[in-house]
Amino acid sequence: MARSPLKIVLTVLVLMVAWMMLTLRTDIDGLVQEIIAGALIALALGIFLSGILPDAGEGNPVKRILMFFVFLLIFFKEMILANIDVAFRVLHPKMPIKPGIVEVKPGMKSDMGKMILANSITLTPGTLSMDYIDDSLFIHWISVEDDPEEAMKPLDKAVKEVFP
Amino acid sequence: MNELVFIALATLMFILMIALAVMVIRSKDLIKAAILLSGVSLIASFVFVLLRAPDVAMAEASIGSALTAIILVFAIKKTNRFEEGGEEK
Amino acid sequence: MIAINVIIGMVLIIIGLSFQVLGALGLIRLPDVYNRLQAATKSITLGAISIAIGVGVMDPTLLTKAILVAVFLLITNPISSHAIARGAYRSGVPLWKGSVVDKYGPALERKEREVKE
Amino acid sequence: MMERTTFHRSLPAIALALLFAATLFVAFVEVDFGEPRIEEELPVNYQPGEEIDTENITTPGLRYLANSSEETGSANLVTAVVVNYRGFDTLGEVTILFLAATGVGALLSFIKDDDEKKKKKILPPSLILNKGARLVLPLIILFGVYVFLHGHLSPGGGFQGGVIIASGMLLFYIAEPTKGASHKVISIIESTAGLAFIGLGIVGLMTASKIFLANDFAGDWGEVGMLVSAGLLPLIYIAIGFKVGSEMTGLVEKMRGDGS
Repeated sequence: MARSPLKIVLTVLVLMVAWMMLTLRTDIDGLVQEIIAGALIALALGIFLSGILPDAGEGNPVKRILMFFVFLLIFFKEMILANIDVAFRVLHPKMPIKPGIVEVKPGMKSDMGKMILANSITLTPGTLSMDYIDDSLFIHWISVEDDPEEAMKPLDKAVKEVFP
Repeated sequence: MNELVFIALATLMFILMIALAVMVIRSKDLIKAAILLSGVSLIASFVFVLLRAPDVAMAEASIGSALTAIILVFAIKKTNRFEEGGEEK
Repeated sequence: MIAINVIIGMVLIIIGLSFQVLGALGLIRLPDVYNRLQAATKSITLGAISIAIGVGVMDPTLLTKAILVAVFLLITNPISSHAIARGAYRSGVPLWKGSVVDKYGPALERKEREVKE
Repeated sequence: MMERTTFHRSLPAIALALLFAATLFVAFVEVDFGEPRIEEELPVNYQPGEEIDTENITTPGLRYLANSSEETGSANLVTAVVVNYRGFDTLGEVTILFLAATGVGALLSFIKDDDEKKKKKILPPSLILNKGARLVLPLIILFGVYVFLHGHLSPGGGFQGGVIIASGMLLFYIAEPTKGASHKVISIIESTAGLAFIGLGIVGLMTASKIFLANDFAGDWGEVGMLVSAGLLPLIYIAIGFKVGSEMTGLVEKMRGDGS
C-alpha cells in the first residue's frame, strides 16, 4: 500500500470525474463553482484515502489505461453472453446444469487485479467466485468443464494486462 | 403521476409493509427479524418517494435499512440469537 | 411523435426488466443457494444497469448520474453475492446433491486448521 | 416460523393493523403533497415562486412556499424550513443524537469483553470483500459530501449525507474487522463540527437581525440555484454533516466492540 504520487494523482482525477458526473450543469458560473469545490474535495479525499486503496501493481500507466478499455469491451461482451446463458438454462425444460466448485490459479500478483478478476468472473457465463485461499480462486461453476483454467484464460489475460 | 397507478402502487406497498411487519413480530430468529425490519424501511422509503418527499426517503433508506439493521445485528451478536422458545443451534 | 431518445430508453428499460424477470425465474427454478445466486447476480446486475442507462437516455440531464450508478452497481453487486456465497458455505449450507465436484471444502478445512495452530 | 396453532390468536391484531393502515391510506390519498393546500388564499393567476403579499396569508406552509427562496436563498424548501425557519429545532435534534451516541457509549463501557473471545483465532476477512470495500469507500464518501454540500439545491442535506458517510465507514468496518478510525479523531471532528454550528448561530447574533441562527447573508452571496448561495445555510449543513457522520461512525464503532 505504498502511496506513490502517481496513485494520488489518479485517485484525485477519478474522484474529480465522479464529482463532475454528479453535478453536471450547463451554466458557466455554476460549472466554475462546482469545479473549484470538486477539486478541493477530490484533493482532500485523494490525499487522505489513497492509502487505503488496494495495491494496483506496477507498469506503464498509459498502456494500462488503454488496456483497461480493451478489458471493458471483453467484459461487456461476456456479461451479455452470461445473461443469454442464464436465460437459456432457466427456460430450458430440463435445466442442463452440472454444478461444482473448482479451483483456478490466477496469474496476477496485485490485490486489485485479484478483486477485479473475481468480480468479472462472477458476471461472466456460468461462474460465481467464492473465495481466495492462498492465491487460488475457488469458483462455483454451473456446468463444470474439464479444464477450468483454459476457460478462464482470455479474461485472466485481459485483467493481468491492466493490473499485473 | 396517474392517480390510479399511484393508488395501486401505494396499496401494494402498504400490504407488503404490513406482511413484512407481521413476519418481523412472529420471527423467533432475531437476525432474521432485523433483516426483515430493514426491508420494511426500504419499502417505507419507496412510499416516501411516491408521496414526493425525497428528503425523507433518503434519510429513511440510509438510516432505516442500512444503519439500524447493522446496529441491531451487532447488538444481537452480543446476546442470544434466538428468542425464548425458539430453536437452539 | 415520440422523440427517438425516449424510444431507445423505453427499449433499454424493457430489456432490463425482462432480464430481471428471468433472474427471478432462475431464483425459483434452480436447485440450491449457489446456483440461484449465479442467476440472480448476473441478470439483476445487467437488468439494473440497463434500466439506469435507459432512464438516462430518456432524460439526458440524468445520463452522467445513471452511468455513475451503473459503475457502482458493477463493483458492488458481485462483491455482495460473493459475500453471501462464502457466508452460506461457511455456515454449512450444502451443495445440491447433483453437484459433481467440491474443491473448496477441503481447502477451507485445511486453512482453518492452519490458522488455529 | 409461522406456527399454525397460534396464528388465530394474532388475528385481532392483524385486523386492527389493517384497519389502521386503511385509515392512514385514506388520509394520505386526500392530501395533495407538494401542492399548496389552501387555494382560496392564493392570488388569481399565481405562479410558484412568485412573491405574494404576506399580510393576508395565514397558512405558514403557504408563506414558506411563496417566500422561502427570497428570504433564505435556498432552492430546496425543506432545507429552508429545517435549517432556517426551524434552525433552533435542528440544533436540538443534533443534541439528541449526540446524547444517544454518548449514552450508548456509556452503557457499553460497563460490558467487558471476555478475553477468551479475543484469543479465539478467526479466519482473516475475505480478500474480495476487503479490497472491494477499500475501492468503493472513497466513492461513498464523495457521494455523502455531495449530498450535504448540495443540501440547499437538491433533496438531501446534512443528516442524509452524514448517514451515508457513516454507512460507508460501516462497510469498511465489516470488511476490515480489526481496523478503524481512532476514537480520538472521531470525537475531535464531532466537537469541532458542533462548535462550528453554535459559532454560525452566534454569527447571526452579531449581524443585522441580532437573532440566534439568523441567516442575514441570504441574498448577498450568489443567486438562487448556485452552489455558493443561500448565505449560511450550506455552512450549517456542512457542520451538521460532519457532526452526524462522526456521531454515527462512533456509534457503530462502539457497538462493534473489539473485532468480534
